[in-house]
Amino acid sequence: EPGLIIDLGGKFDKSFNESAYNGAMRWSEETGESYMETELQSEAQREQTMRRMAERGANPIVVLGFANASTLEKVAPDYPDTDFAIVDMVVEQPNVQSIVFSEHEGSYLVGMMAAMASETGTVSFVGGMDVPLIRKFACGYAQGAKAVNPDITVIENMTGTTPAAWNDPVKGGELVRAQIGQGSDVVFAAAGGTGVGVLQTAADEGIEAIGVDSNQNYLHPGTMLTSMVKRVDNAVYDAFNAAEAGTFETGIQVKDLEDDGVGVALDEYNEELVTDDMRSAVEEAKQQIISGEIEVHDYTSDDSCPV
Amino acid sequence: MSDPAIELRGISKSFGAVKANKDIAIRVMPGTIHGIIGENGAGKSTLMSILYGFYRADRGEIFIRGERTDIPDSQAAIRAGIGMVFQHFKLVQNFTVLENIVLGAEEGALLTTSLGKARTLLKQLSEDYELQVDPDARIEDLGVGMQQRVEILKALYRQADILILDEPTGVLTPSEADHLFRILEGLKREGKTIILITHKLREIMEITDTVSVMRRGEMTATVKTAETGPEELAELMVGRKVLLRVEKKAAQPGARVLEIEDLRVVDGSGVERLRGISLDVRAGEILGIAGVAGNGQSELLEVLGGMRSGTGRVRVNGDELDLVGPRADARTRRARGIAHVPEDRQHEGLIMDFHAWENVAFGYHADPAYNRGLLMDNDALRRDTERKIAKFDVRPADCWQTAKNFSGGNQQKIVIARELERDPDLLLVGQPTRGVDIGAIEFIHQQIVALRDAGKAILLVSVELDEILSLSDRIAVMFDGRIMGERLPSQTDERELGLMMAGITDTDRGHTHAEVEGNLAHVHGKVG
Amino acid sequence: MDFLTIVQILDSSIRLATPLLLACLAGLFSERAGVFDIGLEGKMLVAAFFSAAIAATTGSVWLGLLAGVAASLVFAAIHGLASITFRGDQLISGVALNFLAAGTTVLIAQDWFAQGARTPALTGAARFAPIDLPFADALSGIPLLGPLYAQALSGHTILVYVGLLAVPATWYVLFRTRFGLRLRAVGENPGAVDTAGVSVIRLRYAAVLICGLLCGLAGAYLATGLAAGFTQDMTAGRGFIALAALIFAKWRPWYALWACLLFGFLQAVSNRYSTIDLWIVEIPNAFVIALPYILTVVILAGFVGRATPPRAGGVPYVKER
Amino acid sequence: MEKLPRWADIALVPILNLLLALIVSGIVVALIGQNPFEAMRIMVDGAVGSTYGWGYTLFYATNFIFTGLAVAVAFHAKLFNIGGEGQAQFGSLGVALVCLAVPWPHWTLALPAAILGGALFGAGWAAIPAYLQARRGSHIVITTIMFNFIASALLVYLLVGILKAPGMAPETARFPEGAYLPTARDIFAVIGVDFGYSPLNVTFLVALLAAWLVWLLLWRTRLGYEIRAFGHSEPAALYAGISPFRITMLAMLISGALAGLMAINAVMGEQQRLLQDNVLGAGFVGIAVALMGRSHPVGVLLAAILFGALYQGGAELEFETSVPRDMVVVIQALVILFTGALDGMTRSPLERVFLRFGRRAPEPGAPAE
Ligand SMILES: Nc1ncnc2c1ncn2[C@@H]1O[C@H](COP(=O)(O)OP(=O)(O)OP(=O)(O)O)[C@@H](O)[C@H]1O
Ligand SMILES: Nc1ncnc2c1ncn2[C@@H]1O[C@H](COP(=O)(O)OP(=O)(O)OP(=O)(O)O)[C@@H](O)[C@H]1O
Ligand SMILES: [Mg+2]
Ligand SMILES: [Mg+2]
Repeated sequence: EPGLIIDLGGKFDKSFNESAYNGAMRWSEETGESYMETELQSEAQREQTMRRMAERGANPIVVLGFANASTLEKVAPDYPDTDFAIVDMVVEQPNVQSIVFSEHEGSYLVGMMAAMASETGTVSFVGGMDVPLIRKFACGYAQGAKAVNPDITVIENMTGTTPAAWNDPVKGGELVRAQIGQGSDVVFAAAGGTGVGVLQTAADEGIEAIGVDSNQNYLHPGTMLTSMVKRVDNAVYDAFNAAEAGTFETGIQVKDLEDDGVGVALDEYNEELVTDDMRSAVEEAKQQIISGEIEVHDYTSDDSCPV
Repeated sequence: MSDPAIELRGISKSFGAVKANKDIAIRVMPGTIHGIIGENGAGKSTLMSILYGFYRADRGEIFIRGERTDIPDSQAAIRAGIGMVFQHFKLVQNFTVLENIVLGAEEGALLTTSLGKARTLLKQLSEDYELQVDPDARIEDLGVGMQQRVEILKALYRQADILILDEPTGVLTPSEADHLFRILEGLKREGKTIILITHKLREIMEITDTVSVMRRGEMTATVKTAETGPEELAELMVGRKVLLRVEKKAAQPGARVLEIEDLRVVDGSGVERLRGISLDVRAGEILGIAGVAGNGQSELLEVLGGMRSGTGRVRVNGDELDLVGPRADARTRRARGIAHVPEDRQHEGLIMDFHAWENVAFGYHADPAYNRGLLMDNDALRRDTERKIAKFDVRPADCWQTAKNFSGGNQQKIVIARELERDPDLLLVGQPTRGVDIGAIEFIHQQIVALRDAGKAILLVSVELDEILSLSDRIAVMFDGRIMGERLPSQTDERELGLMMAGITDTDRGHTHAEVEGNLAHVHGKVG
Repeated sequence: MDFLTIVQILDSSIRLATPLLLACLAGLFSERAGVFDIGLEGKMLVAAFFSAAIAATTGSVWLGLLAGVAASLVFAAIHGLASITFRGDQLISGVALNFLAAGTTVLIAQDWFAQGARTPALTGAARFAPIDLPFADALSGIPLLGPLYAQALSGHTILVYVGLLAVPATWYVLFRTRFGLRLRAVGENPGAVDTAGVSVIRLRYAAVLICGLLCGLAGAYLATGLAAGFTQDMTAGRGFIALAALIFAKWRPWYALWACLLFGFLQAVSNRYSTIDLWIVEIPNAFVIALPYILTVVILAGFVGRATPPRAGGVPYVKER
Repeated sequence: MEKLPRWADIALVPILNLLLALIVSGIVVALIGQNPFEAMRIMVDGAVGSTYGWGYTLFYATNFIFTGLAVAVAFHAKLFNIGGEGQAQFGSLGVALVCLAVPWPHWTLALPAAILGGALFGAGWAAIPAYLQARRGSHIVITTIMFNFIASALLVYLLVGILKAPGMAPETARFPEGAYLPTARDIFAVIGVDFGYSPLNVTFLVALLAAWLVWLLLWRTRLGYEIRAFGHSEPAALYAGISPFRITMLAMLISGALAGLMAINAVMGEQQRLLQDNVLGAGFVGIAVALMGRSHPVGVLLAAILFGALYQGGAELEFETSVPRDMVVVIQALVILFTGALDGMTRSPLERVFLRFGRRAPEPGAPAE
């Protein structure tokens, strides 16, 4: 029986965790089997939760988010017969699969769309917790926007420096209001539960917004330009399936544009906002990135952003 | 004959196990002043609080002007025309006089109209009854006498025609009390009925028409004032013949133990409570400090006892005491041979939730005899307690009893035992017999005199003039933070002391400090 | 910092100050009547939850508001029961109610909506819409005052204006009415009120319930005005900041307004800038966030004038020893 | 006159209150569609049904013993210390600094040093509110609440700044191996018993020792005598030459130190690195524990174990059913409400009953302890 530990913010954050949850549900529905699931309430419970899962015999155990890395590093060796998978971070242990995404590439694409949709020449970004991972989003986004319009202004704000930053919709709303005041008319929220407030305020104030992780287009049809989907659901689904089939591999797995690990969400909710130009430009850029023609800088590679 | 203004029948009230009122009956005729006397804790305040609807009686009936009336709350009492001035005033300190007066008796939901009306009425009332107060003054800026007037005005504003005053003179100087009595007589002439609670016989004789005596929750007698005298009342009050004077030999004053020069104390709100006190107390003598409560006696004891700081010079056995700083505390004072029986045993002298044996160490808990290394030697402490309990006849003789479970007199005995047994050079005693009944009073007085006879210096503070007169070898009167003068008990009387307590010195008799010293020398035939 | 930014920060300050202000006035009523209330936080939280939950299920923000106020009133009544009727410790009761709110909101939210500890996002009539004050457009052209009026003051939801109007209303009730006189008296000397023939118990309950009502509004504003739905622990210490503001304001309504605006302003600034540059020193965000708390301590320490609470505050009224 | 016999005051009233709290909690569980008895079973089983359960129960209990004692000591001086949370947070900083400063060769060296660090930092964080209360009369309840917030801001500042380990999470580096405390599992393994994996560690023994020391302090030393006297009556303390300033400071310092010691268990014993939120409300649970335990170390011990079981049982409950762990917070709230604030609700009817059914035989001279 596989296990999934939903991270802080909860499985209905409409974003990162929800995506993972959906993957697990999909697996459960397709196979008709059940899995163990538990939701973290606080930082300090990570260890107890992981261990309890392991003690109960869950295998593999999928944990979500970089914050689990140091705990997993300690727990994994105690359960050599259990496989673990961690999303968003690399943990080098013989029984751990590390799943990382090329968020900068997906962000590049939505950055392009933002720049094309913007009339004011100013677009913005609201991040959750100020960590390199989120800067990676921001940096990809800025690169994409500049690629379309080199003169564009990209405003960037982070919600905070602690995990609480993932779950502060009120502050998210305040930040985007400030950005609107500075002229932004498209905002990209990569902020977990905080993003809900960002998208809501964008809808209230009538500017376009870009969701993250899950496809969030349905939240506010008419103002949701698109979502930068990060297929955590697929990662979880695959891990569960592989374990069942006995093909679970440890080591690093990179999910990028090529294998649809990240991408741009196009559906009936944003049909009206996405022009054909955008569609073709994004498609073209995607191919170029896959082929290596365009190289999107990854912030985490050197902790800096060229734009 | 008309119906009595008030008639109570079979009123009983218990607080937990304490029976404060037992089956009380009383009749008060309209247009009279009816006194109620009784010792502390006799149940006077409880009875009046029941009449005013502040407490509810467990049993009994109330008749107002012949009609049976239920008084479940103060509102009902006010409706029945009853007004009450409580022993402890019920005023809102940071409200103005006017606001206090209309509180609860406002007309309409908005204040402006009520306040305006009240202002006019207040003016009228003040003129009618010599009750001048500034309607816009804040209560906290008024003296007690003024505050009391506000309380009376409150009752009159509510058109009370039955007015209850609970120990109104306890905080007043004799002249303020006289003024109050004139007001009461005026009210009586208007046909109002007044109930006056006090335990001062003199006041009863002076102003009341009839008087009821309470003892231990029971109403022991009701008599016409004209047909009785103080001796009879005193006997009724305490239940047996009262010993008016303490038996004691003449004092043999020795060297000066306590010397105070220009002692000043400023309290937390910046008011100067002691304004330059100078006194001495000699070995083998009791100096009594007389005064109306609140004139600085408490502060004097507290500063000497190390409970608050002050300025000036105080010497004990010639060594100067610190009046401020870390060494101005009670522990250092004890180390200097000063023992202190505080005025308020329940809040200061004892920890009510501690056992008797723990209380016997109170203040002396650092004494090496009670300690063994880092820990306290509880066995030694209990042995010591057993001894003191036996010697001072504390009942029950159980050192595991919690302080609050002893009666008032026995609590006081524990404090006295603790302080006197330290064999101090100087004893500070405040209100040694407050709330203690007569048997215990005699015992405590004897102990104090015995200590004096053992050659110790004693500073006694009491608001009971009787006590001061019978115990002291020398009397100093305090008024408004100053010493008004000193007298020898044999050369003064209650009248003179009363005047001094009101701040009036009779210059004709002109006793200065030096003269009293001189008199003393004359009396004892030697100079200290 | 240009003028437009200042206008925006003020706009944001007003929004963020509103829940503080409502809660602060709530505390003012309660504490002026002698009942200390550190449970403002908890009352706000239940109100936030129930207003969002009912607004989400019925689609009407007004019903939500009612539900939020009702929930807050229930909590206020428990506080009253504990501290007035049973003469328990008011501080302990407040602490307990804060926990009760934190726990029950999550529990009920999870059971009701199964979306983690949150309600569905509110849209349309389930939220308060912004209101444009009269002439906002016309006046916006006037230099300085125009934008201040049109952008900072206008365009908030109704509860913001309720909060602002509650300030003079509170002042009037407290200092110009019979009820206010009695209320203040009962916080200073309940014995005086009792012997004047007025029920201390009833007055204190009235004050505690008004406190509940205002906390209800504060919580409802949080979930249906400021945000669009409930999230776990969404009050995030606002109840305590309101308490801080109350002390800062020395238990006076007008001061309360300024104190709350100041704290709202601090929050708006900390939202916008992650650090604040003060010429020489740079204040890290963590301290900007902690500033209201630090200020409170400084005020309590008496460095900025003494704050004396109502004299009978925190003490249950016991007639019989 | 004592209105209730001692046993009723000390045992009957708290037990009745606890019962009431549990009944109301049961109703809450039933209201959210779960069977309260089944929930109870899961909780009891999860908490004490295995060595694993016991391990966690006692691990949590260790935290609560420290914070409960902290609240209790302050209570005896009539100070309501709501700042346990902040003091424990600050204590955790002290523990972490000690553990990180030196490459500890062995835990027997690291533990005493960490105890010192945790206690000093905890006490330090209590010192300012204590000083303000003693010298300036600032209400300790409000200042300690404010200090909780300030402590957490300070910790955030440090953990995203100078103390942050490489990586994204705001946490310090792991402590050196030599600072790892032996767990119950390690200890039992020595005698050949297989104890389930749990973070229960030697700190539990430190907590027991602390409880005994607190008892000794309060009822056997001069300082304890002075603390209790001051707590009963401040004017009396002045009369006896007990300095209110000194007692307020010392009681709060001891209280803060005890709260700070909690970090030994949580940070050094379990997390082995400093996290931003490492106290997890234990400072507040301490209030409930002290109230339930009537501020007596033995009572605190029992109440702490009860709450430890509640916390562990609650975690299992969440795992087994859809009842969120927050159920425990509700129970905790109800316990505080019924034992702390609504105490009069059970007490006064009981007093009446006891008054009615006569005074009992004179009570034997039972010692207070
Ligand atoms: N509220 C109360 N709760 C418990 N016991 C009380 C209460 N009020 C009074 N008592 C007790 O009832 C008895 C009568 O008290 P009461 O105040 O009526 O006496 P009093 O005659 O007015 O005394 P004093 O002259 O000191 O004012 C005393 O033993 C007192 O301790
Ligand atoms: N407020 C009170 N609450 C509880 N019990 C009280 C209270 N006041 C007095 N008692 C108890 O009532 C009994 C009588 O007390 P009281 O002070 O009237 O004694 P007493 O007969 O005057 O004795 P003594 O002569 O020693 O003063 C004592 O056992 C005392 O413990
Ligand atoms: Mg009386
Ligand atoms: Mg007596």
